[in-house]
Amino acid sequence: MSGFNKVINSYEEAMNGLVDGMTIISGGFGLCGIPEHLIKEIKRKGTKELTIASNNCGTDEHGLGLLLSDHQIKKVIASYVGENALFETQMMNGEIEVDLTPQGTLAEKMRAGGAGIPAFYTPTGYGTPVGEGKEVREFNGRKYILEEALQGDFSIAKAWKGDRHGNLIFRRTARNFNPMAITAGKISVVEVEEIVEVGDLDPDQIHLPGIYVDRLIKGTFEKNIEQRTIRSS
Amino acid sequence: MSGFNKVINSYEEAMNGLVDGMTIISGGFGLCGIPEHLIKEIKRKGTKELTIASNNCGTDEHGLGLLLSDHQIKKVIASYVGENALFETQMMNGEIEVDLTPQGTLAEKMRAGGAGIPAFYTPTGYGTPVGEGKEVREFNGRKYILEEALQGDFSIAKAWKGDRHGNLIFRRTARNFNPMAITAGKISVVEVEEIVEVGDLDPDQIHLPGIYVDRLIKGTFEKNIEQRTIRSS
Amino acid sequence: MALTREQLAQRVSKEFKDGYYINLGIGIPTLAANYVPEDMQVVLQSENGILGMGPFPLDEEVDADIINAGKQTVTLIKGASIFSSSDSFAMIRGGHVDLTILGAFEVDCQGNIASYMIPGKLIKGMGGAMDLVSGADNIIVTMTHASKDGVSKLLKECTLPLTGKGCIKRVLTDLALLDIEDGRFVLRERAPGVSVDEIVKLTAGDLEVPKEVPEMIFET
Amino acid sequence: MALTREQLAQRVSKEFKDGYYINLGIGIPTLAANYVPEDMQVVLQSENGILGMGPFPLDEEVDADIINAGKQTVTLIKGASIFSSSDSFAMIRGGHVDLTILGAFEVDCQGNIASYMIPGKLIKGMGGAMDLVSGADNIIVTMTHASKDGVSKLLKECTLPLTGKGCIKRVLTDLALLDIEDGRFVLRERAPGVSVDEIVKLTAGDLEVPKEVPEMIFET
Repeated sequence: MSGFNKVINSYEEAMNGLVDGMTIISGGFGLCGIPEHLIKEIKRKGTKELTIASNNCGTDEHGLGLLLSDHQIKKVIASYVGENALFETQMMNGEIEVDLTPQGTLAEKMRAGGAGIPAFYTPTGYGTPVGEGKEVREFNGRKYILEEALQGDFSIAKAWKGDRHGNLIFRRTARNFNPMAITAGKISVVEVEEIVEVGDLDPDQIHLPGIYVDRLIKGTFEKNIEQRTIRSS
Repeated sequence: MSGFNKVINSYEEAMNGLVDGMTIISGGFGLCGIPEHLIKEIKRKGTKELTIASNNCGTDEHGLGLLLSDHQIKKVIASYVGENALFETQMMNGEIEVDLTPQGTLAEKMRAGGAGIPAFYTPTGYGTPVGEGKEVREFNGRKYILEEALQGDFSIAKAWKGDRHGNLIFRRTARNFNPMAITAGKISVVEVEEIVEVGDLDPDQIHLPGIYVDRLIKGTFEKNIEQRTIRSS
Repeated sequence: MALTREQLAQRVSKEFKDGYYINLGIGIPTLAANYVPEDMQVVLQSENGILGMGPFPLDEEVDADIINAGKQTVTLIKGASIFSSSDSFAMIRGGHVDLTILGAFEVDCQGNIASYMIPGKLIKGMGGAMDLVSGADNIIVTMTHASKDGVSKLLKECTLPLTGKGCIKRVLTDLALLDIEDGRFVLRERAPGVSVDEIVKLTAGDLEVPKEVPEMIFET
Repeated sequence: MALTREQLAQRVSKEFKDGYYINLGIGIPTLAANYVPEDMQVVLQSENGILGMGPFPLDEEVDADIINAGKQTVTLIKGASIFSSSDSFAMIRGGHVDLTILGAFEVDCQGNIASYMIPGKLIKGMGGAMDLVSGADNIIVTMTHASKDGVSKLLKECTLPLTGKGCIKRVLTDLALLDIEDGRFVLRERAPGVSVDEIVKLTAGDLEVPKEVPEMIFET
């Protein structure tokens, strides 16, 4: 009766099977809602030649940026690469290949990858460098480009609460790319802040059903803030 | 400061603007989660030549089936037309045009209509009558057909709770097609069981943000059951 | 003897594995849920938006807002989740469901299936069946092997409008369990007391008969 | 006098209408949120997944899980909702946001906009900007009219890689408010004390100057 117990107990086990050259789809936006320890485990393993699909590539000190210093990343598929000096340098030097992808297109490509949609048309990027080499088609007098789905060998993500079956709830804007990223990986690994009992989550309020989750691990998070902006009273 | 108050008080106002020949996208699955009173209002208005996109067309006595007796419907886009004798008769006689659409394709067409995706590829229906006349394309060695998005002049739907801003929560399987239907209508009208105060719904638990809702009305529902199946202890 | 509905359901349930997410069609597939072995856990998906569908409710538990894809009132198990139709078919089309079991009017040895209409006679619509057969790798069709008049439903080529093309690999009929491989049916098991000859006679599509075709065994 | 950042924000806010859902880009657009008239309510969308973004938090309210698209800590207003990035861009691409305000390096009189990279110098990425400009009907670009050296950023044809093609209809610079119509800029308003001649000189793209070009009025 262990078929639906997705909980594992070590980060080593969490990233078991990851080898050089694989594609990883990661949740997170900036440093918000990122799978902190899964990224650290990838750094520890030293896996190389990785292709990473993620909205950003972290900062020099945190998140996916950690994988840059040991040159573990071959290619990044991202919408935004600012706030990361090392990344910009490696990109300018041609050490890393970068596929700049509009944020909404990236999110939709991940969703499509998990949803059995191999490709879709979008207005985003038509007539720009993003549209170069892509099919253009007109629907109702407007032009759109064809974008293909994205799938990964692994997906790594962070949620707030999860139960043993892998049912997940995200918290605030830490949701971001996490749900779609999870659906698009052949093996999906999720870090959560809290593991709750099966049945504790209201079926109507589960953000992502457990069917998408292969491995679940409880972590303790730093939650670094990139831009701490406050108002005075 | 009334910009975000979507609540209206009469069904007449709810369907104001609906005229002959329009396309309506409706939520609901069988008789579960259907906008009972909005349908009755359309019957009362007697609007004709309607195109209806909905998973089913109700039964002879309930739901969208009510619009059949006065011949208000010109065309139905649905995945299932069983359990409705009058519908089957009108369809066989050619009084109603029917575009049989696979359930998942119908749901995705509505989502695409609301999401600015004009068309997508799907494996569903390839090599079947559904695929006839549609573009076939191969991705990674598999064949897919092109399906276009669906949009309506109106969408009608039913939710459980809603606040004045139109933020919605659905209950159990009464969710079904309702969220996507709402996003795909130029004017979206939603019936709810309860109107709650703005701020009462947890931002993380809102199923559909109020931006998609134009008109909100409180109703009292019959909730007819098609197949009352029970077990004995 | 042809299998009873219960035996069909029982045999289907032997395809279940611990940890499987399963979509069961209306009828015999649904019955199979009664035969899940005690040391095994499976979770049922209902395409109208449930993962973790439970049995029919007690009389006092009936909730009009909780139905399955056949519009029957059902319950939710602990750990169930609810989602929209587009999310449900994203799950199905995306290949996340481990096993799909559904009925058919006809199948053929090319793996085609016809299950949703009989032109001029019956138009119910495909519902979610077309998505289910194109989304799943692992599909079992349950059906009667032939009509009451002895007309085979396991054909060389389907005569009715197709629900899916080249997607069926395993068929369980009231007479036999067959795989579809390389453009032909392969007879794997026969119903107790049903001879290979009888099956051969009632199978119109190309059929390979291995040397050994064991009888199905049912505990009483 | 060229408009100050505050005046730019103030002028932008005059495009707000009661009941508008608005996406504000980083910088001056964000500042505009401070100038919503008291008798008006607008709701701010942040493309990382908020509808109903509030002001920056008090020191003790800071929550690492609540940030805006600029990665700044923010708050949620009453009635806010949170969603995934795919749902957020479904909302944006689907045209449900009433007004989008964002910055740019260049715009041209064909309605093209360049805002995300300067080859060889600056590659930050487009983030959500490409989706925002293709999803919205109603977009206002806020930018400086020309570089410090007096090189116009309102061009006949953009020189930098485009963010969007033919999608911009209104531009607010530190010198003027302009519409883009039929392949040319049309001067609508000028900053207080800025002459039409000055604007003409600093506009490289085709420019139509109507007889009357009122000065913007700012309450102090």
